[in-house]
Amino acid sequence: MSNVLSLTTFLPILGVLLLLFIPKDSKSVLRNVTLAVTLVNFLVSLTILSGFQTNAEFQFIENMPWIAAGPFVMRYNIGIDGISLWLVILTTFIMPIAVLSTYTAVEEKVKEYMICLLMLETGMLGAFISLDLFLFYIFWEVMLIPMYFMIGIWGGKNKIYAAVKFFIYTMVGSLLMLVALIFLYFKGMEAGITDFGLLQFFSLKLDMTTQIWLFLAFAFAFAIKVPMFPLHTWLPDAHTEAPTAGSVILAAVLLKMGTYGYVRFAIPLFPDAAHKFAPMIATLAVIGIIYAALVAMVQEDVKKLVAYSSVAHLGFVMLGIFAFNVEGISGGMLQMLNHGISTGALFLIVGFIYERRHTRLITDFGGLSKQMPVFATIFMIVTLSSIGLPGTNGFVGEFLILIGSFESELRWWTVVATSGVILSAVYMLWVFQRVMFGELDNPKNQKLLDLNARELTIMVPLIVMIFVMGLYPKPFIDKMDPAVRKLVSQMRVAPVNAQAIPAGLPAGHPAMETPAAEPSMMPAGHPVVAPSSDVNTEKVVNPHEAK
Amino acid sequence: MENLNGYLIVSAILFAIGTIGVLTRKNAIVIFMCIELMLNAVNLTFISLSRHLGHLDGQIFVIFIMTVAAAEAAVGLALMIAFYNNKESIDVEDVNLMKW
Amino acid sequence: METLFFVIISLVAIISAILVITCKNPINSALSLIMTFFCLATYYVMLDAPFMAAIQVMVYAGAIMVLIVFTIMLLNIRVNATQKHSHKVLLGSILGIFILINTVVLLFKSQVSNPVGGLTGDLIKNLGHSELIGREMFTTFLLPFEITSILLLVAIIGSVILAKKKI
Amino acid sequence: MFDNVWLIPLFPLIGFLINGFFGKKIKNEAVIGGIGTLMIFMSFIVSCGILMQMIGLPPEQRVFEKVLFPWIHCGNFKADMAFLVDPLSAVMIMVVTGVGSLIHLYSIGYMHGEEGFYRFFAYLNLFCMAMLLLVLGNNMLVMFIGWEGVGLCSYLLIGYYFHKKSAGDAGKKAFVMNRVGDFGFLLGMFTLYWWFGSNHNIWTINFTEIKAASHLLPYGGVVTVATLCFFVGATGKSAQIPLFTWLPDAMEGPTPVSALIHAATMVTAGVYMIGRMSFVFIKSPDTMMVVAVVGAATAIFAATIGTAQNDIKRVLAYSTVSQLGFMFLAMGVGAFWAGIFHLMTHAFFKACMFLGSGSVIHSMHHALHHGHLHDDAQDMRNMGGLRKVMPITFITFFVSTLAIAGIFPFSGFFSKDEILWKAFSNPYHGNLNIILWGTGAIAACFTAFYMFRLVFMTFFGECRINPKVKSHLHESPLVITIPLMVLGALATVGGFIGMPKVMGALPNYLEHWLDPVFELANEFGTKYAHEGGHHSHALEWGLMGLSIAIAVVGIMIALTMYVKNTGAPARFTATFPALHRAVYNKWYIDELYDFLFVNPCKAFGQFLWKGFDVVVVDGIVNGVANVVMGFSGIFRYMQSGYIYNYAFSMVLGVVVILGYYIFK
Repeated sequence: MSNVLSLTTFLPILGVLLLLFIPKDSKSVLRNVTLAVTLVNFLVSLTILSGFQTNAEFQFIENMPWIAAGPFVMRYNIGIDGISLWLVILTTFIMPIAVLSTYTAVEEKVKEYMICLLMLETGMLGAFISLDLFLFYIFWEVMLIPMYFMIGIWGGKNKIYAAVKFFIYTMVGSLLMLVALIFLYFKGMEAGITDFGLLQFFSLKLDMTTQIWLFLAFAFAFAIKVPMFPLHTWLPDAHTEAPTAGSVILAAVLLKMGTYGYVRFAIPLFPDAAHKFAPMIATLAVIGIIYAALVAMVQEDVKKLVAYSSVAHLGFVMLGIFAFNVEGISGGMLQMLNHGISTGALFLIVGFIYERRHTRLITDFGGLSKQMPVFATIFMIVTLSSIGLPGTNGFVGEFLILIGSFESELRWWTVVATSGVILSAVYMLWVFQRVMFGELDNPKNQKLLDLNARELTIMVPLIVMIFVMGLYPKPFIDKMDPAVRKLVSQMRVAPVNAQAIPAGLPAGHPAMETPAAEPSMMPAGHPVVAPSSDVNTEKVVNPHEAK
Repeated sequence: MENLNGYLIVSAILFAIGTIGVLTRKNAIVIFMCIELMLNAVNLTFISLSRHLGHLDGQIFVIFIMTVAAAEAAVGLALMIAFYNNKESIDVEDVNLMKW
Repeated sequence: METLFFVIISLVAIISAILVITCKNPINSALSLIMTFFCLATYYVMLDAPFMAAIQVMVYAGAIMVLIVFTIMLLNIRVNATQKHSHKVLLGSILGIFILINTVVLLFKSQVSNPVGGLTGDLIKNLGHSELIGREMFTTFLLPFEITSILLLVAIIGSVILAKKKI
Repeated sequence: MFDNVWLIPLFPLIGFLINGFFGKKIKNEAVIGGIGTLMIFMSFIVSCGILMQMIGLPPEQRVFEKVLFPWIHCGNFKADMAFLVDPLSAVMIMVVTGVGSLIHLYSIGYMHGEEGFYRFFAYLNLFCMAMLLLVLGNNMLVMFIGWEGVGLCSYLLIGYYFHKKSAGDAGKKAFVMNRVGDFGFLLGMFTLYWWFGSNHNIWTINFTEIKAASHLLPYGGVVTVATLCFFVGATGKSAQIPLFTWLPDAMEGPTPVSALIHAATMVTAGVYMIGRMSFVFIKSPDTMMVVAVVGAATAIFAATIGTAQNDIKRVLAYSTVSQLGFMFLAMGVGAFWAGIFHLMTHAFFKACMFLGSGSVIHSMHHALHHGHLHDDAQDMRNMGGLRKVMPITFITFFVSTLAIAGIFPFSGFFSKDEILWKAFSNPYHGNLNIILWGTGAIAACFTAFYMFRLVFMTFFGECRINPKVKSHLHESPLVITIPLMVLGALATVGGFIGMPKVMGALPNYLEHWLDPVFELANEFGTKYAHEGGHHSHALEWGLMGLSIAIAVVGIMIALTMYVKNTGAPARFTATFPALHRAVYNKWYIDELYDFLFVNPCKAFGQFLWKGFDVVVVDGIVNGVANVVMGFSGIFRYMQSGYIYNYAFSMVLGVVVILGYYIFK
């Protein structure tokens, strides 16, 4: 099973081929087949998880020639490490749930919808596993198109505007990225790089000016996708207009592309520029946290509120990533997963009531707890996860991000960001109160049915994951840990923390790895692959045991 | 082949006349005929050059052009009939749906 | 002698071509076009390509033009007395003349290469033009030839679908 | 026994899961209530076992850590799901499980017939679990789970009657205010973690490890920052100035909830937290002063509001805030054990009073319900003379009132007197001591006044309830009165375990018991303590007498105003209308907060959305699109739709390009 990664990625395409042979009127067959395909894909991806060795190397690598056009050599080069592993699993995990949620929500053009979903899955998985810059770019664009159709065809009443906005916003960024990519490639060719393989570029030595421009281009593309303030305005529109499954996937996976892009590409490729811009990006992230929370507070549309809460959550992720230490980045990665689960769940919840009432205005609801107790419980749990209550998944990620960024240079940013926990409680609980509590006075709400078996089946895995990741996040952190450490070592964190550490103490902090004695090394290349022994020493010299 | 230039000039004149016809006439069928005229001008070029170069490929090409022209005639005239059924006219000035 | 013949044929061809674009009645245009096609067939004979001449007469003058004339009659188009856009005629003619100038200048500026193939008048006389074409067609150009049949099939289906009011 | 400490929070969790998942199907109230009560009672038994074992050990061995499983290990950061058993947490688990069991038992009677009976017990169990995690946590993060967990349960239980808007609002307010506190707690944790890590490479949030390393901490400086942050956390959870306004509103919840969460356990978490980190707090004189001042100010501030409220539960709520102020005062003057002592006695007498008020409300409610009246069952103006119909409730309530007023020999006397004495005699705050003591003493006077006002209005005088339903008033059933009696007894005798040395009748058990916990803090404190802190026994006796006298004065005023001369309150109100209105409206603090924070936040959010998001950002985005569309609007006229135009352009293109190549 050496090509299990390819199998996972392209299984949905096989599913599409299968769907082509099913007449478009047999909707339930179409749905069930799609569900089966995504489920099988999830199972296949679990074999990746079980076969994954906990180390910093890329695994399941497949490297084959693909396109060689003149000077451009692109290879089909894929593989995963601890960072992308969980995102792949998250994608395959969310997909069956998203498919299951469409059973009653989508009645028109079911076949096309399912095809879109499956193509989207391939696009997303491909982007996560690509180790070739160009391949990544292709997948990055591939996932754009099904999403565009999903919003534009099956969306709400303002769908065309939202779809075009989504498309153009993303396209502007990705074209900049394409230019930067090609420029980077030519730079790389001067240094003897032979193809678009990502790993080679890690060892590329670029001067500061080049790094800055390239970083800005990449960062811009990813910032739109994240989305970071002030490039976030496509998100509320896209989310509001998208069908439920679209919103779920958009929130759970697509937004992660942006943050993943930072972790995988923008930061390790241009470490010096990343350092230079860290305060600026952290500022935007923090503004995003507070800003989105304040805006979410006054929303009248539940879905828009959840969309803005996504902006706030991803602000946390960005803050964690730009802390450039193990805690921050692990927290950011974890928070990406958490956000995928809890915000996905929130969108599903909004979808459930939308299907029943065909409205999303908060004022149309009130007192639903009485009528829908199970729904209320699930909504409560997801709300708590979203505001990061300890014991749920949201807390672990948020906490690691905050503690990581607090011990980095971004201390004051962290203080401001921490106040986001207050605001998130305000807006989430307020909406919960207005929807679920109070008198059940709207006659239309008095006949609502509680969740049915299918909807429960959708929610239960998410709820389970909320608690599993909240109470025992160890396996998740452990699997990604070596990769994160390697990333941090690639970052060559400026020795801010190290200054305070008296000489002679055992190295406990990754910052200690910085060769402070060799300042001349600064512009030079960062180690492509940190020698595994380094990683081990770090593990051994644990502050607790050292003390 | 001492008279090659003569053939080519005739061909060019015919082609130019065809072009003028396409640009000036309104009747779609006449335009269609002008296009046929242009194709024939090209055919003449092909054959005369084929003869001059002593190579058959040009003539083979002409056969293909004729096939395409035949296909085009069939489809084009069918289009015209369909259009006429809708608009009671085959004036190209009435074909303006592709506006803006 | 041959030059004179060529000039006469050329004059006929050009005049009938001009008639094609000037006649008000499409039927007249069509008849003029047939005239032009016959002239072209004559040229082909003069160029030692009797097979092409035969096809020219059969396909163009015979099949395509008959189709066009049928269509004209079928539609029974009223002749529009007035040509509204005189500037259109003017601009079109100017452009056409420019095309002509371009081509002729190109013709005189460029150098035609010497014969490259082994096809001579004697060879054609000995072997026959049809055989030469046929041999070429069913060996080197077999695949395009077959694809052409598909093209024709598509055209048949397309025209049937287009022309029929209800399928 | 120590090894089984994890059972303590586990039992309530089991109870929560059973009632939460199957409660709706079980339906039988006795079973549901029985499971809930049994679970917390099992925890109580385990706690007793742990306490017994601990008593049997020499003081220096009374610390035990139990790691259950690794929780978050990442980079340098390491937090386990681990428990810490030491004398302090032993006291706390005894209080929580003990009082908790009684309140569970009480709830079976009180909540009888409520629609969401199972839900109530599930939440109550969940709350107990969270509270036990809070007190047993071995590191700040486990404590934080409990910290937020109790906040959540408080939210759920306050909002128990979710169809009432006021209940939902109160729950949300409580949660958000607690979150403000959590914000402080997190920052405090970050600061300590970062400071230890970056300066000494000790990356830890573990209490025992911090304690072991606490000698490295400087006096003041970063410690002040960290402890002030922690203190913000404590003010949120323990309803101190400025974050106290949620607690009175929290009375929207059912009465047992008020007793358990908003009197006995959760609100004391802040006090416990300071006690747990006493060795850090003491290192910052400034923070200690802030704690003391805020405590004293809250004590008197809440007490003044308490004098003018008519809702029986609101009076008790303000009283709770005031008493919590006393506890913080104790913490702030370095009398950590006294704070914990008052925490414990307060848990007894305030729980007893809340349950007593619940009993009264229960009875009133039933009576009013019979008569189909919609009078407020909690308004003291509708009560009066209840001592005859509800003797047990009255006696237990009266005993507790004596305790809170600080009358010898009831439990409150010992703890409150110890606090006032330490406020007066502590070596830390110099001249501030006399102000702290004075404030505390006046607050004690107010306490005595409003508590007896409550007693007099409720239990004495004429019965002011609608005469139609008077006959329906009756004593509550046994399941309600038993917890009252137990708590009443504890409120009476609970003080003897912390008898001051000067009395000498009994050794001060509690202080000795807690000594190993606070030893280090006291040692750190001596570094900057003022000399001359020796006060004579005579002074101590004198102050003790004075505090009793003050309490008696308060009682006398209440007696005069509400029993003997019942027109007095009205006359007082008429004389000082502005003052009364201000006090009655809680000094307009809620309105102030609305004005300062809530409304600006909403307005700002609206502005950001409608003003910035829609106008500026989308304006730019749509503006770009509009410019493009404007241009294309011009260029589209090239698309005339006429074929000959297209043909014309095409030929023109051919001519131009061909011409260029020919004539170039």
